Amino acid sequence: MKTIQPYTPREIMTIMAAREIKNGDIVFSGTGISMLAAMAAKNINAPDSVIFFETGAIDSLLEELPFAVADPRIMYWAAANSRLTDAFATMQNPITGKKVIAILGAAQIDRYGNLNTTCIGDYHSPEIRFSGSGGGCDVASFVPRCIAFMQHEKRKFVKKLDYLTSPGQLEGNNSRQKAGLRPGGVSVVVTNLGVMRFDKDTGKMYLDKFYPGITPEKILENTEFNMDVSKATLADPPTKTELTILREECDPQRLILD
Amino acid sequence: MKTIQPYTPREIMTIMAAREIKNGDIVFSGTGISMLAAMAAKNINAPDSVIFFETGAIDSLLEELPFAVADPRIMYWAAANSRLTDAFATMQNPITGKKVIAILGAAQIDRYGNLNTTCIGDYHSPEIRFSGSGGGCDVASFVPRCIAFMQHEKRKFVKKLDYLTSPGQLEGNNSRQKAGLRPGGVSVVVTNLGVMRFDKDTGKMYLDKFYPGITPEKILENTEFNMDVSKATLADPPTKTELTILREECDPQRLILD
Amino acid sequence: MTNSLNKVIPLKQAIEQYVKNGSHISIGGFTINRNPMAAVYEIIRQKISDLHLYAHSNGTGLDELIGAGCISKLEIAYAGNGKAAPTCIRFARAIQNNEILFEDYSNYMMSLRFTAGAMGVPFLPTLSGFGSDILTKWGFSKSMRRSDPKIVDDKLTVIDNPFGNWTGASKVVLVPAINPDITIIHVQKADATGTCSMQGLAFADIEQVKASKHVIVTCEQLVTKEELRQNPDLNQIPFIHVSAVCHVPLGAYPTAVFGHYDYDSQYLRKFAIAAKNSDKFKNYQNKYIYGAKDHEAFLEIIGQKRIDTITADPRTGYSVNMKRD
Amino acid sequence: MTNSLNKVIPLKQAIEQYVKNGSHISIGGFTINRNPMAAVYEIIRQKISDLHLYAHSNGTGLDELIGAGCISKLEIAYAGNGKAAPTCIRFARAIQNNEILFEDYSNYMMSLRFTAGAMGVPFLPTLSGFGSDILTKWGFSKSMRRSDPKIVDDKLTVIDNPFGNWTGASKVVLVPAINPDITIIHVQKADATGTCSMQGLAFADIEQVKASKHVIVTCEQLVTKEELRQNPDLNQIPFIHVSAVCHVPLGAYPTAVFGHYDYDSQYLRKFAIAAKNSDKFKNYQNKYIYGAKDHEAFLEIIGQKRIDTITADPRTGYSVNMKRD
Repeated sequence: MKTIQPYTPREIMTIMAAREIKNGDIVFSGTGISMLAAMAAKNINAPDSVIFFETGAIDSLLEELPFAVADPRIMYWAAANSRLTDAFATMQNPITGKKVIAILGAAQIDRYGNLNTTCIGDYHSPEIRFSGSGGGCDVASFVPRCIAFMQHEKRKFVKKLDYLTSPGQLEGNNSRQKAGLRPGGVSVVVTNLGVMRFDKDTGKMYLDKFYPGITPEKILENTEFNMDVSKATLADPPTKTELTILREECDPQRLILD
Repeated sequence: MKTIQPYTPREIMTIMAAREIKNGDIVFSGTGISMLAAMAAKNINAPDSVIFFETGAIDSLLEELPFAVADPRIMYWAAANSRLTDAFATMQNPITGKKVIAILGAAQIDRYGNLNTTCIGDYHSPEIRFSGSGGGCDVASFVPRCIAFMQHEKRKFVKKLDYLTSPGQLEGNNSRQKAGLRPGGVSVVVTNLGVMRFDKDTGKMYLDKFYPGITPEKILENTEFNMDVSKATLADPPTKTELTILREECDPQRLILD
Repeated sequence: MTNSLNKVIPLKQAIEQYVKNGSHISIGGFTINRNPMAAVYEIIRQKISDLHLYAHSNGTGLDELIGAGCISKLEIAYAGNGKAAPTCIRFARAIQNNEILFEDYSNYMMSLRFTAGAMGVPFLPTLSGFGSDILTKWGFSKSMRRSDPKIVDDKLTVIDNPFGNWTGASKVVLVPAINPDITIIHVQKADATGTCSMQGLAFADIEQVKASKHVIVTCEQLVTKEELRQNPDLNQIPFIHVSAVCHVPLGAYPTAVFGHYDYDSQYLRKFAIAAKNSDKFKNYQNKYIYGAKDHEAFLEIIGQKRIDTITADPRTGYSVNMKRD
Repeated sequence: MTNSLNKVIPLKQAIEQYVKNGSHISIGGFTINRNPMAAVYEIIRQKISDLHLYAHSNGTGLDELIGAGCISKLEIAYAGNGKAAPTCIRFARAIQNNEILFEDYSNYMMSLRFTAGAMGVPFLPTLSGFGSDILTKWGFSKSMRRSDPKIVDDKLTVIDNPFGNWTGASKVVLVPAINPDITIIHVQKADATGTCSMQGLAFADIEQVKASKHVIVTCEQLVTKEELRQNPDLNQIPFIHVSAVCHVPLGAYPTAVFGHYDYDSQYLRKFAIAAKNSDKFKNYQNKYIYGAKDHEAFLEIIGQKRIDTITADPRTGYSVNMKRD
């Protein structure tokens, strides 16, 4: 039906996320594709962004891709090596926290951008248990902008989370603020099908961009809840420059891209 | 009336305080005579005691006597150099705090061992302003044993403090505990005339020891409040060994002893 | 133990002396880095059980302890083992099979709880978690909490900001202090009195140590007091917090120690594969843990060749271009 | 300012840009150590006034600022200048003469208040001060507090332990966060982006910096980024917290900088003697502060001979056997 795209789903996801990062941003990064997006941004559009880990390293050189946020590779040539408490304070403190953009993953997301990384089924006796919050709940509580990376599937884009690990817009409208949280939480969702954002007033997810070869209908088919797709436009596909830098400078060994 | 003592008031005060320090104690020390008492204890009766400063240095070598708790001399050859918050946490935490004995000075003390290091006269418009609490209030709140060094004068041993900077037994009986404090505060007062302690039940100061050549009556004359002197006995004067070590090993240049 | 005497004892003895059935325990490190693995394996060998583990993001050590049945209660933020197992496998299984009691926090909350313990205060405040199930879903019931004096009566609590809207916060979450009976960490350098120098990220080791009633330190290098005193700024833990020091080179293997060795991704993968199957897991344990009388014997099974592969490059602190599974 | 661009500017410009009449300010160091004195003297030269100073145990810097009339409000734990002046003289005089508004805390309370600011929480708890006048006697009235949005409504507050008797505490004192407009510290090493490495005790400098909206760093040595990146464990302050970097050798003189120079006890004594007498003090200020157009000119008045006397011995970090007044 379509010609084969000159990039993989991982590649377009990485580039879409990288474009969210601005010069001067402090990028809270996990590992895997989130790390790659941070590196792509630094190499393409935000050279003065700063990569930052919850374990306490900041602006690490990253001669090799780390496989965990406690990988010794992040401790080399950092601006500072500190501790967990320091890293989270940097985000909780609005002076520095307002500059942080986080990249998170999750097992489930709901229409308000709340995330579940804890379990499927009953909390006390789950069908599937995941790793738990880690720093996810903290980051989603503290920082103004978070990118959620998700595979776009109905069982992941759900009406009701089995467990609310990391707060987004909670129940929408001003419920986040009423609960005691600062403005923030997941502000953009990047999947293998498109890019979603949240309505400023209602806090509800809407489709912002769909990728070449993907239709809004396909995205709705893979989403359990209703979503406004009326404002959606076709995403600008990754440029040649973006792809070249991503492939040749960020992950030449294709450790994450494959 | 008396033969000249073979030691100075400073020397007997230092030795009396040093005797309060036990092996294994962590000694919270200021500078001046309190530092000398800590060094005397380490050299005479408590070789395994540890000198500790509110600024964050612990077990410093002290090749030279420091003149302030922020003197660079305390940073050399320490077990660790940290920060104010770490030092106070070490005392507030009962696991380590229970091992701490502090040495404090003050402008005024009352019968319950409460200290004033803030001002004489009205707080807002004082006749004399002193340096303020520093870490004094914290230490007196946290640690089980404190030695107060004082010149024994009526204007210093007062019925009512002009300002209560560092809590002792507050108003006596169980008022310290009722206020929210752990057992602790000033437990012994060492002056140029004698050694005072506090009744376990009432929290009131009593005379424990008077120095050779000093009478309980003289001590009462120099104290504004009433004090039980019925249990007082003559202090064992500094021994030859104590004096020799103090003079030859602790302060050979008599920087503090004079 | 505050004194500055020689605290060096064999690891076997340290575990016997300080880790008891039912102890409340914490271990240092983060996921696949600086876990005190030699101590973990010794706890398993000594068949210590009914442990209550406090963890922020423990990985390898946690999953071995759960896999061996040492843990009955767990307070945790994250259980992952790097690329080998994004969710720790025996951990997930134990929860899915109702084999352990557990309660979830965030990493910052757990770090603050250790910090509160280290500071000697009953709680610390945070703005994290409002509206989340971390606040509302408790793993330990009220009645269980009330009946156990070692567990705080409330998981956490929310109060209005007593200073009006100061700093812009209307409410705060208060998380209660943790004071473990025993914390075990693995560090690069320690002296015989227990003063420690860690290289690279400290994670929450310092707070865990200072919060604990007893502390066992295992170290790569047992150095002289004089060596550490030359750089007091690098010594994050002074001896007053430490009960026992055990000299255990490669004591964090198969997790990484910055400046010394990398994680062994091959071993972690082998563990992950075994962990998925009960029989395979028994075989794994019999060969690597119960089949070795101590850490030296364990390392002999691993072999020098594997150790050489993960040995850190002196410039970067990790094994450059190591094949990572 | 979070970016990693070059932030090096002259001290004069940094003070002009970030320290305004009425600013809420904190300065680094402790009594006679690592006070940012060059910055203090520059503030005085620029005749900046109505400053609100937050201090734990500031000494030399504090007394110069008060003596020059720059401070109108002060929150403080301790004002002492070492052996030269166990109580800072101009400080005592300003209070005795009702020239400044002031409020007393303890050192731990002030350190916690900076820490709360650095953590982004409205308060931190402590068990310090119950029953003391620090809790009951407020220097700033309720009405003044209510009318000034930059001052918290309550000096501090006491609450019952919301976790019952957990950790043995029945009550806790809560002390409110401080977020100064500007903090100025002096460090041994900084790079052009603002990453700092302090040697010896850090006092509360790290917390003061992280709590502040803007930060000026003055440094003994302006080093390359590469030099600091070789030891990230020694860099207590990453560049994201820093607004401006000023290269000012001897920038803490007459206070000490571990590893570089000692305090100048002779200068401190001279200051103390002058501070006791208004005319003498004016002469002192005219000669040493207003008489010098900048820190270099000030150091020329001091003279190389005096500097040589206080220069630190490389082994110990201080001036060995220096004659101390």
